[in-house]
Amino acid sequence: MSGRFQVEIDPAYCKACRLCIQVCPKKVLAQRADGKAIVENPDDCIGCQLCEWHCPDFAITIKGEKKNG
Amino acid sequence: MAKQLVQGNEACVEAAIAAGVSFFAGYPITPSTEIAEKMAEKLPAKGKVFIQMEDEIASMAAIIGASLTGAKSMTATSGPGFSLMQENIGYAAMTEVPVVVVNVQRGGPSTGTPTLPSQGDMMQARWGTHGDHPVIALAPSSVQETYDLTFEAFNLSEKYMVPVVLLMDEIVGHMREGIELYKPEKIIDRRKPVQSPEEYLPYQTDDSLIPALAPFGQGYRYHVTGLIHDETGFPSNSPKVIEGLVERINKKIDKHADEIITYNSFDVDDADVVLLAYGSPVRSARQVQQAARQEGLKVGLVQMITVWPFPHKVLSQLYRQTEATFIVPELSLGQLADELSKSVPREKILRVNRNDGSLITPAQLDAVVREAVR
Amino acid sequence: MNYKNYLRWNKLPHIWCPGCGHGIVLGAFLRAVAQRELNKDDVAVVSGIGCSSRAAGYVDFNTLHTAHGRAIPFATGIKLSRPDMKVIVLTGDGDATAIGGNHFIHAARRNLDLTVIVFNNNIYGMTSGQFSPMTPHINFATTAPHGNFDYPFDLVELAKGAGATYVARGAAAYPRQLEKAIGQGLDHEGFSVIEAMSQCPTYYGRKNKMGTAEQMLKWQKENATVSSNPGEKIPLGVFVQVERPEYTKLTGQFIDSVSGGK
Amino acid sequence: MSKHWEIIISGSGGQGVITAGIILAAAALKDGKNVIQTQSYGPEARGGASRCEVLISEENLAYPKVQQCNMLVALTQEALNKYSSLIAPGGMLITDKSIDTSALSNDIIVLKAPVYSTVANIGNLMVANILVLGVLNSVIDAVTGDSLAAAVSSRVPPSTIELNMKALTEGNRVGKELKREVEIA
Repeated sequence: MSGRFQVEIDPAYCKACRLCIQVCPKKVLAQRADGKAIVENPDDCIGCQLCEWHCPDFAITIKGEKKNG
Repeated sequence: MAKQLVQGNEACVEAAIAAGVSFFAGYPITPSTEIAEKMAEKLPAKGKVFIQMEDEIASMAAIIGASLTGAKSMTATSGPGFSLMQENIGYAAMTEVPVVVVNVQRGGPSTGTPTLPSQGDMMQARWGTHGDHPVIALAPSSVQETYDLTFEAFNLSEKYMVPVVLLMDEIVGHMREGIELYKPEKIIDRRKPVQSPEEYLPYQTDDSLIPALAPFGQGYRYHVTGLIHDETGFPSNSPKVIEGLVERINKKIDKHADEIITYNSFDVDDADVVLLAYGSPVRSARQVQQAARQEGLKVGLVQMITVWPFPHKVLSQLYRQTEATFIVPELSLGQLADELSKSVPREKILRVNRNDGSLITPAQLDAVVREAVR
Repeated sequence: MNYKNYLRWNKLPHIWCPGCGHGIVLGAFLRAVAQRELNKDDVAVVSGIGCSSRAAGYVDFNTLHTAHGRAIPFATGIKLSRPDMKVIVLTGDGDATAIGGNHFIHAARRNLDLTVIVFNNNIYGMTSGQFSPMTPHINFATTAPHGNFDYPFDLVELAKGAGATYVARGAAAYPRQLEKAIGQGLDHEGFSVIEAMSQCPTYYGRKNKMGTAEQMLKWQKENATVSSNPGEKIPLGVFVQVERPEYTKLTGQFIDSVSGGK
Repeated sequence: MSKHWEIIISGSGGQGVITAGIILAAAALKDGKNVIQTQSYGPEARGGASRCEVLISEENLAYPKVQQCNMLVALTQEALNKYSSLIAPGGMLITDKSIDTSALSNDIIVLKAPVYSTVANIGNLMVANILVLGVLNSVIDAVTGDSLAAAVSSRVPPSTIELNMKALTEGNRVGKELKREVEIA
């Protein structure tokens, strides 16, 4: 991984609501064919965690140096 | 021990305190109010909690919450309040949380006759909340019995993890008699889990069918829900789990019914006529029965102390043995007599009902007894 | 501790619909808990009935899923028996303000130390979309097919009027602010109410042509504000934070004075 | 005298007839008797005719209510009118001198005591209940004087013990005089 942050999405919990895609300011995330979220541009992640906080299904984890605990 | 002049409702409070009640939540309602008043006076002095809630629904909820932390908890009410409590009586039955609910019966339906006695809540005590559920109900006929049975209510509740209803009535609640305020010999506390928190399943049971619920806040974290749940405590819609749980919570009482059921019988072995009563009508029945025996009439009396589970086995056996006519005095239109007809043929049951707010008088009952023995 | 360690992962995924705001609110709550490093054994979470109240099953504390509207009186029993425990109520707009309205105002009046998080999705979700006391005037619901002519409660004003000593409002669209509002509620000694605006795309959204979950969240973002000059927007923030003797403390003092500290 | 007493004490709400009944019952219990006390509840206790029942017996008591009232105490005309029909033939009535008893049947022993004039002399109408208790017990000897005095002093507010004991003493005196009159007659 070249970015400072790793975005992990667990497809077992993702319900394809697209909220994470909407809130990401850097367009890191995109939709798979089945609607679930995938990480498309991992290097662009700035670690803001908005996707994680907006994920109603606890499917997203941002790892790395975080702004908030 | 010197006897003291105590009111029925006060005797209930004294016994509850002696049994170790540490949490009372209630809402004032005639004719049970003295229980809340005395609790308010006495519990804080013992370092225990009294709270007057906003209604009876909340009172039931609060005592279940307190009981889940391990506290012996109770509430007291009368007809309309008992109706409101039904929701959470069902919750306690379903989640197997021990609580004692005192219902000092007054006349109904609805607000009925607040200051007058009745036994119209007998079926409600059994079937007031929805669904097939277990319950134990005890009924005192004197102030001393109120004291005795309040202990018993706590003991049974803790032992079987079930709500126990102390089914009093206005007469018993309000009259004063000389009683002994003794220290209870036997105090039963609920079972404690034997497993470690890691292995603990709150609703796993052994042959007794009774779960050991750990008090909240002692390292055993689990989930409690009024939904059908499996051994882990979490909801399930599996037909097997549904059937298993509903059967178990009922069977845990049925299986132990012989241990739970208590009654007093007087002169029944050779009886041509058996009086069957619980609560204050026992007083009339006893007077009539004793007088009849003195005259040589073969009249006996069965006083039910446990109203639920109903002593069908005892009564059907007694009927087979004696083929007696059963006379059922009760302060309702026939809730007790109807239940009896499951174990004694309907045509062998004579009903003596009174629902005018007065106790059945010995004279009223005596006339029926004489007619029956003739 | 990582906030996700407070979840009962074997119970997930949860029953909430895709895009439901309740998971966002639950996450904010757990992050607030994690920041305070609350010990799981010392916390009781009590819920009533409804979509929101299923939250109790997903969190690894002493959890109690009760009857409709009754979470607060159950919690009252726990808190009074174990004043040392942190007792948190997770409830919904219908659960807390309709069937449980009486309990809500009385617990506020007593200033009992409970943290009550009201997941407000403006509708009864579990039973598929009937109006609640917090459904806005002339909104639609299955039991208001011609528009709801009831006027709604403003939960903040209700809690304030009833005597709650901490009252805040947050929204799923502002998870960081929501987390702070809940956190301050957890820190507050007394009856704390946090209204958490939550989107229900399945029922409320569909009935009121609010669009997808994304669009509903966007609506929230645009129509609710943390600004102190909210104008026509729904204000978010802390509205009440006052000190008043807390109920279990008062009970304890009262018991000590009556019993002589026995 | 009969060893089985079925007593009704009646008056208007607030006169303390229930307290009087409880005190009598407590005294009887102290004497080792069987006793049951019941009362009318509700609106009656807040005005209008109020009543308290006390059963005292050497025998076990089953039925807890009065069946054959052999002693009615009526402190007001209204209470007398309401409850006089409960007095069994041969039973007794104790009431105040001012009360009209002309409608009662001949088989009732009517004892009219100067209840209110005596309490007026004591200086407090509130103790009519205790005074009449003294009257009642001096007439029927249902309980021992010591037990009755002990029950009074333990069940009235501490600040009123002296006043109430005085009322009891006066009641005993009035009762003894009444009893003498009845026996002479």
